[in-house]
Amino acid sequence: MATVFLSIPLRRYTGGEASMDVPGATLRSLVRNLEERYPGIAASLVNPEDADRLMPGLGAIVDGEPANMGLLTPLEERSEVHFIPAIAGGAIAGGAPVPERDGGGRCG
Amino acid sequence: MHPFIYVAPRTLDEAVAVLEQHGERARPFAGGTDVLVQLRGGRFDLDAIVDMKGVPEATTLELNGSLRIGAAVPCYQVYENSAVAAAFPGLIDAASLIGGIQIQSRASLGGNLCNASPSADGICPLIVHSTVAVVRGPQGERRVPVEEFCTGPGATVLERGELLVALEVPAPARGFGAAYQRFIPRNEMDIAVAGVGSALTLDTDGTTIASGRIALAAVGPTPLFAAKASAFLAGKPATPETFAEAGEIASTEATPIGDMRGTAEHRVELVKVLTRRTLAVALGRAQANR
Amino acid sequence: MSTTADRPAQEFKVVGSRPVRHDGVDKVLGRAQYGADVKLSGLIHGAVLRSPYAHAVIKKVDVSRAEAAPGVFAAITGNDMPVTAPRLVDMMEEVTNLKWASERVMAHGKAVYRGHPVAAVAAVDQNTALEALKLIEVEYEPLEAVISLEDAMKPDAVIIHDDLVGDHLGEKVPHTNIAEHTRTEFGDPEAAFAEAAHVLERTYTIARAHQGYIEPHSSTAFWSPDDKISVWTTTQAPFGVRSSMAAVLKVPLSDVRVVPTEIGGGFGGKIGLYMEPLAAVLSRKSGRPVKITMDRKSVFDATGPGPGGQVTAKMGVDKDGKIVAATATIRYMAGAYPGSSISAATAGIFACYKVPNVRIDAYDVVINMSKTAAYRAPGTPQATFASESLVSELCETIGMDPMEFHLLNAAEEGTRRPDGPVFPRIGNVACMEAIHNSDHFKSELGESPDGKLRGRGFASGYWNGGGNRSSVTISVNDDGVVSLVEGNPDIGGTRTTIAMQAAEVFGLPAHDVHPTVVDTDSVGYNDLTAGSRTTYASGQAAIEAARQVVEEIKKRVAMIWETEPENVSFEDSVFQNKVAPDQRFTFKEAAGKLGQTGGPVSKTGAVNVRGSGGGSFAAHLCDVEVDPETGKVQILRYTAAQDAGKAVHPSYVEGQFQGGAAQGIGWALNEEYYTSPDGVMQNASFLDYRMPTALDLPMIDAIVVEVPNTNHPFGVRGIGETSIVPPAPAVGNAIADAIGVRMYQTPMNPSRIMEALANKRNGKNGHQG
Amino acid sequence: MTQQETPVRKVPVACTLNGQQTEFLAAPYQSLLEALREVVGLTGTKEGCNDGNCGACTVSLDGRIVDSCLVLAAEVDGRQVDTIEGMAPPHGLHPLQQAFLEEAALQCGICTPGFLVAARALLEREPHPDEHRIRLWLAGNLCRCTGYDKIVRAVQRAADETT
Repeated sequence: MATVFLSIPLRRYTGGEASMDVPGATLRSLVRNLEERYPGIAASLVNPEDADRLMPGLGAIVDGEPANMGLLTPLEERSEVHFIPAIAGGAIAGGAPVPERDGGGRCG
Repeated sequence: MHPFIYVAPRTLDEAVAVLEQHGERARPFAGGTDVLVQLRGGRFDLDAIVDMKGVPEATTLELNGSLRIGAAVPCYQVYENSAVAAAFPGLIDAASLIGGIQIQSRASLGGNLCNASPSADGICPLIVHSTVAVVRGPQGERRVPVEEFCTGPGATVLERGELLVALEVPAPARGFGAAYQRFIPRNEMDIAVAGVGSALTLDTDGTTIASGRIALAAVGPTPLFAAKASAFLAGKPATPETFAEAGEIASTEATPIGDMRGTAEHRVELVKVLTRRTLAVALGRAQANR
Repeated sequence: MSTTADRPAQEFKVVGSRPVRHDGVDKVLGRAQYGADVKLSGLIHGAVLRSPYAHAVIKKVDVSRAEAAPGVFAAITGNDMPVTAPRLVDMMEEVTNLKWASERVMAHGKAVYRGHPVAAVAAVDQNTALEALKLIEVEYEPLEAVISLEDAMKPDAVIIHDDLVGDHLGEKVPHTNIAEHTRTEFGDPEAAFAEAAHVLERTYTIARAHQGYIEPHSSTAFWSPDDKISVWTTTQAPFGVRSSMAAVLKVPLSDVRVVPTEIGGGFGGKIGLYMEPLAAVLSRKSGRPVKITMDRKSVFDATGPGPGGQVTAKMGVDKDGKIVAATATIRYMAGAYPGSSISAATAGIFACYKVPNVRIDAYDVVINMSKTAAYRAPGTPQATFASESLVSELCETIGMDPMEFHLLNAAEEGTRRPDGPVFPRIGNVACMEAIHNSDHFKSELGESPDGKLRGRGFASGYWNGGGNRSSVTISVNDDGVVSLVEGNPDIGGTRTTIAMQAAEVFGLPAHDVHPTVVDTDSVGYNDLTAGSRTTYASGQAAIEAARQVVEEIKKRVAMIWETEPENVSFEDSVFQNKVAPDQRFTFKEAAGKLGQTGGPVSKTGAVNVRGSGGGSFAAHLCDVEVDPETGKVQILRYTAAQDAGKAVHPSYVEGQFQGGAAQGIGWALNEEYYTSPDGVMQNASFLDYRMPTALDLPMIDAIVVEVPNTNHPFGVRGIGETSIVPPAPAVGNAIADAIGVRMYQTPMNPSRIMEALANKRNGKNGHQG
Repeated sequence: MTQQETPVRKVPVACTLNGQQTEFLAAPYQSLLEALREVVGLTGTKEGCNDGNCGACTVSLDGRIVDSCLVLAAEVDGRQVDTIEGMAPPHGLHPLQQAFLEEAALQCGICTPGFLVAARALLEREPHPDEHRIRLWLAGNLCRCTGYDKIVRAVQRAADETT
């Protein structure tokens, strides 16, 4: 069971609950289990264009470090997971992963 | 930058002729430390630059009791001349703090005067030394007291075709001392938030001020001669109390604005402090000069 | 959870030494090629016409006269740039609306900051291009400029972007300049404040400040007829420039090749796109390579400084001085587009302390000034000016020694950072102890001989360095020297610090590893040179590549010795047959035998590493002397202690501490954007921006603290940024100690100090809280 | 923009550049900095501000340091110009260059040529300047990376070692 901490906007799916224990071997399976318990929350966590990635603008911190593998980041039995707003304006520290870059060119 | 031609005359007449031909679209050029920056900033355009550094009258420094500083003589030549430095420490105060070493290799006191910046460091000490600006133009030569030379920010008495040839600084009388200080937030490379030049001449008793002159920078549209504060000094004892009172009077002659370099209130305070401090230094120099 | 077990202290041969940097000779000879030094066959020069208004509708742009001028090859406007739909993408270091990213480099219909590009030309030389700009006709309809928090946040504010939908605690709010409002909360701060023995709340204002790199931006692009685009640019993020160029120009990613030049300072400010796409489009139009170099004024007007803003901080302590609760409201002005590091500010503001009950609200607000960018520990120096000034004042209120307060409340292993994560082993306390034991701390402040006032101030600070993706390729030459290819532009000696980590693995002298920074086609992906990550993360890629090389060479020598690779040991740069110990090759000997044992050895370390193990903490001590008659502040003495984990090259670690301290001192004392009400920066020159000169600073004592980072094989932490965090409060606290009055606003310039002294004489308090 | 009467033609400049007699054509409005970089091809002299406030473009003109952005190329006709490219002896380094390397006195390196040219002029005049004198002399050169500490130490070291 990992312990999940949700930022305030995400708590609307949990009836205000800020933290909870959720099973999952990766962030992705944890999100799946969260969605089962709190329907609708996954839509705020997962990138609608790429189901392996976090929502743009959202960061996950696993055991004190940015989840640098996105939703594929592995979790341990007693991991602590924080979903927080990603850093805008240039920082990579403080929690957010550095965003993916590949594929950014094929939008035209 | 609008393209301009470069003219390097060998005589004053040649220089005057080029300036007269182009009018406002030509400027004399010495160190270039102001004019090139202003051209790049789009403040004005020129068709011709007239480099004065090949004109002997503009490039000579002559000490003969009085001091004649060619308009294009760079600051370092003034402060590295030990005879000049000994006789005119009040001028050296300014010549050695304009810009950094690189700027002092090029910038001249004459250029500083012609640039007519309200915050010019070079002008106050010239004023308190009762310096006269020697101007040459199509109608010949005329002489203008430095305190009358600047007419507004960046504006001078120079007419079409006229240029500054040299600055004539009278020989300091016995008992004369002068000093210049400015206030800047950093320790170098800044424009004065306020600057004060002070001079006094001691009476034969060595303790009474026979006459004094105070000039202020960066607290009005031009560097200005503080007439009231200057007049106040005459006949007063050369004491800290007198200097403080002179500072108070000088501060009433200041009309500063607040801008990125400091607030108006701060500038008024600085006039008081710097007047007091420069008079104290000037007194020391006056006593050494008796 | 991160492991916290201590490993036995490692012995190093190369790491921790001070070799001359590999690129040093080129740099002292003037031969190194920086952005503006790029020369290409047929090169022409571009210039950019920038909006004189901070906020204006662009009704018409006519470049026809400019285009027709002699010597001009091409002119472009917003109409020549691809249009991009609003869409959130991850660009560079931040999430950006692609439409805004595109509009930021060239205005489409509306200028939203002074200096916003409106048109560009390319001509035979720089001056011809600049003169041609004067021939461009632009019709503007000026709009009211929004340049303060107050104006941007008021209910009837002028709205800068019609299409901005704010995220206010999860609510989507249209018609606003507040792009984001976030909140983090643990415990019940209100209840704790009610119980607290002392509570203090203050509001602090921090000026927008520029990174001040000495090299202006310069970009050269060639858009080849086969639609391959090459870009030579001075950037911290060549791979980021590649992806954002591709996005903005709507071309395939791999058609863009970015060649990073030497870079003359960045500090976070050379991450974003500026002129690269403009040079590329001018190149396509003209068929020539085009170089555009910014002038200094444009650097101030149109590139991103760090944000200014306002921070209200509140802290409560019990009767023993233990913190029971803290709250903060952070409001930063992002500039013309959203994104001002508010989450880093949230992470950093109380990070040095154990705070059992905490709430932090943060607002990201758009205004009509150039978009801010990362500036060394983005967002954190501003927030820390508030928290560390508050702590100092609180200590004064309760009569507690600040050092004692810090130690009593210091965050340590196991402490929960106020935004959530739990710290592994960190150097917070060790840095304070280093200051406590320093000669500086033990010294007497002394009396000024001429009536000036002296004071001493202390502050601590935090920044959590980043990790992420790096690729390094190492190839072994016949003579036993190895070449190392990397993709991080070297701003401060990182070629050497990366090479040293490989050299450590090989047991070779640092100079037997030859590092080169290459273009985006020539090495695997690398995240940017920023976030204190380069030595830390790319160093791990180098270690990984070096270890692979060693393993490969073990196979080769095993072949020669007719044994199994497992039987080959490698220690002290010697391969040895464990079975037949007299069989041994030095690394150099082995390198000469690679050709006949299977060919060249070249290995790539490609890593995606975790963050910097709890980050790097710092503690700074500052002595000042204030002239109460003029308000002038002189820094008399300065000491910076910071945790480097393990200093790879101590000289460059010290240099980072000293340089960050100097920047922070500048921010504290004089640096600001002095802006007119219509949004025009009045001091857009090095003359009036007033960065510290050599004469303004003392020697800066750097104390390198080493608390190993368990996330790095050698214990290295990223250290580049933390040093800018403590200076402003350290200076402010020293000023307060000297003059007996607190400063609540940066810059603490002479006019402000005189005002504070006057208020003190009149019995007025300067704070707004 | 008014049309001017005098055509603006390039002017020939003959100077001694790093000890070599050098001739080039420069536009009369072109700075020495731009001419060195764009016409002569010596890019070691850097542009940081183009208004005399950073010292990155420092060169020596007849033995005195100047900001080359504030000198017209046309002015140096007949004069002696020394840039960073002329500082090192053939196949060697000037003691200041060596000291900058050993003291880690550069980080990004963009200000380094200006500092070296300025520091050389100081040590040629005053072989043993104290710390204050070094800081004063170098105040016209901005560095944003180092906080100046290691630069000042490098100059001190070079001064000590050239005795």
